[in-house]
Amino acid sequence: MSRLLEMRDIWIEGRTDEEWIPIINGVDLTLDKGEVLGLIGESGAGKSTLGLAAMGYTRDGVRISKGSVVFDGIELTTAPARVKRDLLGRRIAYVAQSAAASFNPAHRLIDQHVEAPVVHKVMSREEAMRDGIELYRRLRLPNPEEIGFRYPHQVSGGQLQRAMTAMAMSCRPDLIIFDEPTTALDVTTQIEVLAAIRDIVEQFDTAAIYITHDLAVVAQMADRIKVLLKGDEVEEAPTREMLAHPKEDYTKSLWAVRSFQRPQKPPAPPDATPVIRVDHVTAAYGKVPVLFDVSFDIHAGRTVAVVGESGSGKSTAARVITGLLPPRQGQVFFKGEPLPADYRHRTKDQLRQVQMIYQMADTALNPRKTVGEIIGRPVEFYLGLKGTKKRERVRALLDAIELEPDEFIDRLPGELSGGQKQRIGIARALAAEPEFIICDEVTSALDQLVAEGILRLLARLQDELGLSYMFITHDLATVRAIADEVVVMKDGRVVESGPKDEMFTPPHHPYTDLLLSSVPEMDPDWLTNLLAERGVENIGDAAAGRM
Amino acid sequence: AQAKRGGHFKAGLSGANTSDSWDGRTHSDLFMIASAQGAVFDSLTMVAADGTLVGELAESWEASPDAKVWTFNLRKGVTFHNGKSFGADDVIESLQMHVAEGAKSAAKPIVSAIAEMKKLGEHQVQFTLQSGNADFPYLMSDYHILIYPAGMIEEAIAKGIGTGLYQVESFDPGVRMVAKRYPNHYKGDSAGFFDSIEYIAINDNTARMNALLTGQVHAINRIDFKTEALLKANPAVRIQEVTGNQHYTFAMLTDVPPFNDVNVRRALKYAIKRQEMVDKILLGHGMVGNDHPIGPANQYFAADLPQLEFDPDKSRYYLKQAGLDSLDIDLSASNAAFEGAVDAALLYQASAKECGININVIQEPADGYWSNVWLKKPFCAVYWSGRATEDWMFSTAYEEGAPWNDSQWDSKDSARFQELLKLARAELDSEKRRAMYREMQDILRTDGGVIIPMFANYVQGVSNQIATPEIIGNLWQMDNARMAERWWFA
Amino acid sequence: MGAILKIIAQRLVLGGVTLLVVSLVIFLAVNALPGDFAEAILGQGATPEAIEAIRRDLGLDRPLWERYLVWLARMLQGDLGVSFAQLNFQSNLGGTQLKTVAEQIAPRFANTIFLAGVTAAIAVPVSLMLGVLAALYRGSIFDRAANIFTLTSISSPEFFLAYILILFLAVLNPVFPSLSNIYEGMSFFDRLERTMLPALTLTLVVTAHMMRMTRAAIINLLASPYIEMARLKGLSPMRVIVVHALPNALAPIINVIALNLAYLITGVVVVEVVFVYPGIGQLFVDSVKIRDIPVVQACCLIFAGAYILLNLTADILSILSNPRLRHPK
Amino acid sequence: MSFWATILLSLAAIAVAAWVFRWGGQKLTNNRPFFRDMPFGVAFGYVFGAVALAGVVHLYVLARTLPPAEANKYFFFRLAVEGFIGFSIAAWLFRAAGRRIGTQASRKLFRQMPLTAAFGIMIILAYAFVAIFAGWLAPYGQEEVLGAANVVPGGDPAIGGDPRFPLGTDQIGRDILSRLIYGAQNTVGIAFVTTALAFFLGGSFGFLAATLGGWLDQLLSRFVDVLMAIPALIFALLLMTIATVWAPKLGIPLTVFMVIIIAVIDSTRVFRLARAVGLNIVVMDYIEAAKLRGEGLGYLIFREILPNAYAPLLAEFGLRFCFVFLTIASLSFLGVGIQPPLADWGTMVRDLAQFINFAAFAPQVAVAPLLAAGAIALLTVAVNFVVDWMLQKSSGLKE
Ligand SMILES: Nc1ncnc2c1ncn2[C@@H]1O[C@H](COP(=O)(O)OP(=O)(O)OP(=O)(O)O)[C@@H](O)[C@H]1O
Ligand SMILES: Nc1ncnc2c1ncn2[C@@H]1O[C@H](COP(=O)(O)OP(=O)(O)OP(=O)(O)O)[C@@H](O)[C@H]1O
Ligand SMILES: [Mg+2]
Ligand SMILES: [Mg+2]
Repeated sequence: MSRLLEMRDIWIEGRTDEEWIPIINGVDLTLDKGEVLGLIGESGAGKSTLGLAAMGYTRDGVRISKGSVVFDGIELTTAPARVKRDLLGRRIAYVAQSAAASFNPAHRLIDQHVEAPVVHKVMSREEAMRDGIELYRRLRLPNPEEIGFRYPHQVSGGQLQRAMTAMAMSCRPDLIIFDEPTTALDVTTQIEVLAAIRDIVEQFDTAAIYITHDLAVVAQMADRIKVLLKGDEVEEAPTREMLAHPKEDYTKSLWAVRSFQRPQKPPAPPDATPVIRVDHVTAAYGKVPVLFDVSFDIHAGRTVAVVGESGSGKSTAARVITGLLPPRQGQVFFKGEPLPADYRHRTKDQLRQVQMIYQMADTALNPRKTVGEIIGRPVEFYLGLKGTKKRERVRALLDAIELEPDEFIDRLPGELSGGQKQRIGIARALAAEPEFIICDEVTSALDQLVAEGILRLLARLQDELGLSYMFITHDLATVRAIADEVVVMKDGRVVESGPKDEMFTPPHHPYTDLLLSSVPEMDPDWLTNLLAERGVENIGDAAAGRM
Repeated sequence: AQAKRGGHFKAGLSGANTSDSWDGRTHSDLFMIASAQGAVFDSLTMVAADGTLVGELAESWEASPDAKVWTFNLRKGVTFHNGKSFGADDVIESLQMHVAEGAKSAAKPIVSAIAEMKKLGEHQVQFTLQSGNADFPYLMSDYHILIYPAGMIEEAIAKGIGTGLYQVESFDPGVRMVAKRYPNHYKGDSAGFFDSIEYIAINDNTARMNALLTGQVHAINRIDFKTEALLKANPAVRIQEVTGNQHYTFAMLTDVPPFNDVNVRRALKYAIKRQEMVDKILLGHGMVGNDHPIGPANQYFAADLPQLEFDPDKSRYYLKQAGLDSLDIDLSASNAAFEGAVDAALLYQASAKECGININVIQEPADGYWSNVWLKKPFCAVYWSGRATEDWMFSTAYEEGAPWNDSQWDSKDSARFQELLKLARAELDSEKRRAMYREMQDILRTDGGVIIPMFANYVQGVSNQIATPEIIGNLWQMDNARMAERWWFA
Repeated sequence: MGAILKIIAQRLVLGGVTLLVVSLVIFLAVNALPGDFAEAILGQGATPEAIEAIRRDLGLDRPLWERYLVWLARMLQGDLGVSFAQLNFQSNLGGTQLKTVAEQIAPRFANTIFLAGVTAAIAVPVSLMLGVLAALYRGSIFDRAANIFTLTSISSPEFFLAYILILFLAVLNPVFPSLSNIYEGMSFFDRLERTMLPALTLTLVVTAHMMRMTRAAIINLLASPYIEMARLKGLSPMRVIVVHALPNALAPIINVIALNLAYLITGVVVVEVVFVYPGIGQLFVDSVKIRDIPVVQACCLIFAGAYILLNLTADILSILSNPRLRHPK
Repeated sequence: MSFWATILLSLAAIAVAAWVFRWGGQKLTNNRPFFRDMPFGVAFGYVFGAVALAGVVHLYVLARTLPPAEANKYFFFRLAVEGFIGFSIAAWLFRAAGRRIGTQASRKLFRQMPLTAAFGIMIILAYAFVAIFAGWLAPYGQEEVLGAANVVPGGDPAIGGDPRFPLGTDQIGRDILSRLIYGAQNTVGIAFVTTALAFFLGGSFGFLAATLGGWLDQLLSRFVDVLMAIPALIFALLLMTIATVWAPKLGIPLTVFMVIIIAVIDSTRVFRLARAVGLNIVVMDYIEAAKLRGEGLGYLIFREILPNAYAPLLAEFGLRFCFVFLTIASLSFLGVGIQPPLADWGTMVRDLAQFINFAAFAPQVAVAPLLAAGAIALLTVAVNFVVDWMLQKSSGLKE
């Protein structure tokens, strides 16, 4: 095999406030023709930066300070801009994390597709179009003749991701950089895209760097895996070897994140009054109906996980419970008492009893208030504590969420990490001393390690304070870890519900089954087996059906 | 120098308005006066640059001994710009439009004094007046009284059809007027030397000045006194300055205390520094006033009357005569009265203080000044453009019962004055009139209810490309608004 | 497409209502002006009888609401009425040689549009070009110089810019005439020459705004993933900006252009005064001076109408420039 | 025609020079990336800039060396160049000083500051100083009537000047320099008060509309639409004319009316911004959290929304201030703004503007009106520079 890409001792730095901070510290990377390298690491490890550096490209405010990048004999770090431009798009292509954001909303897909071949004079416009349609067909996009003439917003996320792969292929490059191409997708959609990418890369024998933070995914795609941690290389090995025998501690810990598992609590006695009862609720945004006859109970001290794909109405159910969206029909009961439909009509105490933790900790905390103020407000508002008493209580709460009070109490949200922000959100909810907390995808924006810490914290608090949780998520691993009961939603309806153990043992509702089987596993052959099991056509159909 | 024919004359003039039209009854400011009476239309008579009265559409006129019946012999062979020939009917109809039902003409008082108009022949008309008036031919030179073609006055007003030296080419109200020389004019080679003229409306002082200095126009009116020194230093233009009848006054209502006391009025007359006003408000471009409205442009101007001066002692004396130690009065002023009126009032305030008179200057809003302040507030600043004849001036602003009698001056104040006014009006003997008018000026000077501290000059700028006669008319700005008739390219 | 039509219809109705309220506000404001036409036109000659006579003739003695309703009814029939000045002559003449307000305003408005057009023809391309270049070479000397220059020009009072231009281009170097009294029958080039100084002044005033918006809108987008994608396709920087950034930055740019065009029509009183340009602003100020309510009203309606219409156009163009709305799912 | 021909020819010459420049650069520096990757347009820009700079220097030299009569033509050019250089140096020194003196934070601020922003801050401080100490700085009082009226600016007795009054005196003999200095106090002070009032009005209503939404929002927004559809200057002109009657009747100074009128008209723009900013904040989860907590309207607006809206509002304050300032100047210029005897720059420009016409042979006299107008421009430029920098800082764009 011949060497396609050779990166030697790459040092990259990024600028913040007039200072250059190292991002990549002396990493080597080599790639042969037709080979797929998996690049893995937690968020901020420098994966994207390294992947882009392989194209001789750096983002604004980032520079390659040292090292060489040789692509097929051409030194990219010192090459003239013209030479680099000639390579980009033609011989090296890029597939971005979010296809929805990376397609220009102002142009049709096919126009963006043919741009590279036409500009690089590889093909004429007509040829490129014909070729594009052919690629769409190969990537099993529905209506390949017609779909290119749509605008990006008229195409679903999974399809866009495939269209982007087609676009990267348009000049038949020697190397493609895939930067987390499936991270933004649902598990069910992810399978289709993964299959399509693997297919096409094999067909054209293209070399690729596949960036992801999901080990199970990279296991399906890569021949070799390289692990990054904060800009340093941790280890590199062929896939199967790496999976079987990780050498470094960090790698091992990556393998181990799914370890947290809480035993399921026994179901509540049938005659117990649930803390929250959602009773035949139908709700709509204006004229658009979103929830149809949804009912479920949440009992004291239990965690009910609500799962379902994006847009299935999970958050809407939460809004109905909090009173932000008064339902059309049905009612919500708190400990047997009906709650007024509109939060504005609820008493202070009713408001206090139902608290909420948000998915995006960034927008959930007022960036101009210190941690002390954020947590202190509900303490003062609901419990009437002032002065030192309030401060004591805030410190106690910070202790409870395992943050050092002295260090954090005067910080602004901007000075906290994602996990710390989420903890502050939890503390704010706890400060009201509620009985019931809604957690809306509280871990989905976090890294696995951090997310696990949050889950453990929530579990501990539940045990100590006897809280009830409604836990909204689309991640089945999380459900497995924390739930007592599960409610599966699809298109605004409850498809299936029951205790967790029941739900995870067959027979399932077909939708639940699809959800469960789509979660990637660490086995390198998992995808191959699954595809064989479901049948390739099946996936194409599923894709077509999603339009 | 000998006048030459030719050229396109451009003047930048102020006083234009979007509501301007060729209707002489509405004319009040320079732009339309210069365009209408000064170029496109003619009147029966005209005041020459030296102040004498000459015929325009009238060739000659004679009066009955009591000055009641006036016969005008009209010029023959005159045609309007549309070809219609001029005759007695045109005169009668043009005069009648000022007194027509519902008409709002500033010349209404003049025309309504005519009891009867008679056409004696195709080119002769006879006017019988309500009472004798020796100045009647003068009144016929009023810029409102233009001669239109009979039977088509409406059309003439719409299109600007007159008998004047220039024929309208285009007229854009508030913007521009262009006219070309009417070929067969009865004034022939003696007047109207330009091939064509263009009057451009420039109300903004700076822009007007700029237009002159950059050669975009040949003449402008109303030069700001401030820049005069600089303008003089510029070799390409020259400044014309004439003293006319334009005067600025402070009028008191003589029927309202304390102004009904002649001693108070006298005290006030001695408490003002006239020269300072001329120096500071007019920057020297004017003449001190002597508390009567007759100026150097008038025939019977009494230059020999002793000049009133600032005199605190006399002022205090008269104040004492009035039985007062001090006096507190309000003086209303606004720059709508005249440019610098507020400053003038402040100067008056300062000088009066030295005489124990406290003047409280009230700055009135400019809007509605003439309807809300003038004739209503007991003491206020006023502007008068002056009149061509003494009688005209007096009967407008000093005759008992006249609507614009802004000091409510009547026979209670001076029966002699009102009597003289009537006598002089009907007197045809010039020397007798002179004596009578002198006495009237003196009465106003000593007892009158109007303080007239200054006469303002007309200051205008002319490019050196333009030649003018030696004598420049001082009755109105811009050579009595007749530059199109009298000036030529050097 | 139906959705867009509906939005447009909605905006049009809203614009109409706004116009109506504007007309009421203006009517009240103009009537609250001290004095009235009669007093203003008579000046020193304002005797009570004369004032009464004129007021009666013009219907100024009628109650306020009645006058408004009559005016409104006429206007809805497309009749802007006759100016008081003209009506005043009418009673003099009893005749029919009347110019309606519409006839009076039309040439002035045409002049204003001409000035706005000339200015826009210079300013819009220049500012777009400068904006794109500044975005392309952001941080360079060129960008900074353009920034300083435009900030300075937008910060200066209009009359200052006007006088500076007069100073340099008319007084010190007589390149253009400082008097912009254009009139009917002037040849196009004469007109253009005379309009040059006011147009340049206004260009200086509006360019900054448009250029900075263009630059900011483009730079805003430069951080977006699809621009990175375009770069990674090996496109030239110019192509990236023109083909990929500009179309997505259109909405704010169109808006700021519309705002500035509206300004060119409605906000140029000062420039018209300085250059003696016979535009609608001058007419308006003159008419306010003599309290000629029909003209003032009509001018205000034109101003408000132009503003609303331009904003509406900008809205519609922004909608049309947004493929999400142009091609709904 | 030759004018355009000259321009075309010079452009062509510059194009050729640009090509030579790039080619030469590549050869001489052995293809250094700077020259190697230089697009032609950039090369053109460099040469064009160099030519322009050379032109400036040439004209400046002319201005300094020609006999006075001819140099008159370049007088203002010279003034502009000297002013530019002078201000640049002053700003640079000011920034250098700021980097050395002051607290840790202020020094850091000065280190990051571009020269334009330093210039802006310097000018604003200078104006504040002049405004506060006007009474002490001005040689005469603003209403003091001195002996000589209408002294021509420039101090040249030959054309009617007087060295005691370098900028001349006005109509009734008040010193123009003193009035210029007092103008800082009046104009700036009034503009500041007006802007503050506009912000108070527009900000409160804007946030209220954003938070409450519904019919109140609709009502306020439509009302603002109506006000905005009427051109600001013209509306102000109309209302000021009305106010001229009411002011004396009510015994309230006209200036108070002006402040209120401009503030109300201007608050519509603030309203729009505040509402837009507010709407962006209102959709944040922390607002939802506060609402669900049961917080009142006051707390929402003042404790949750306002602190997050400071940055855009502050920047807008700067821009609005300039706008108000210019509106007041324009109104004064048109004759209905700040009333005498208060000194104010807009009025001064109008009164002195005629002197500009004489710039060709007596350039000194044209300085006075330009100085008044320039005083307005300088402050707005300064404020804009600072605002620009603040916006850039807060938007976090790395450029
Ligand atoms: N333009 C930039 N300027 C300065 N620092 C940057 C810039 N872009 C990225 N960084 C820093 O570089 C580091 C690595 O970023 P990079 O995007 O490569 O991470 P990643 O591994 O791809 O993470 P993710 O999984 O979140 O995409 C981060 O700490 C980030 O803060
Ligand atoms: N404010 C809103 N107005 C109108 N429609 C809305 C609104 N919010 C959500 N929807 C629609 O309601 C449906 C359900 O949305 P919801 O947010 O409950 O989904 P979800 O299951 O929480 O999805 P996700 O996992 O993406 O958060 C979606 O189709 C969404 O487009
Ligand atoms: Mg990344
Ligand atoms: Mg959700």
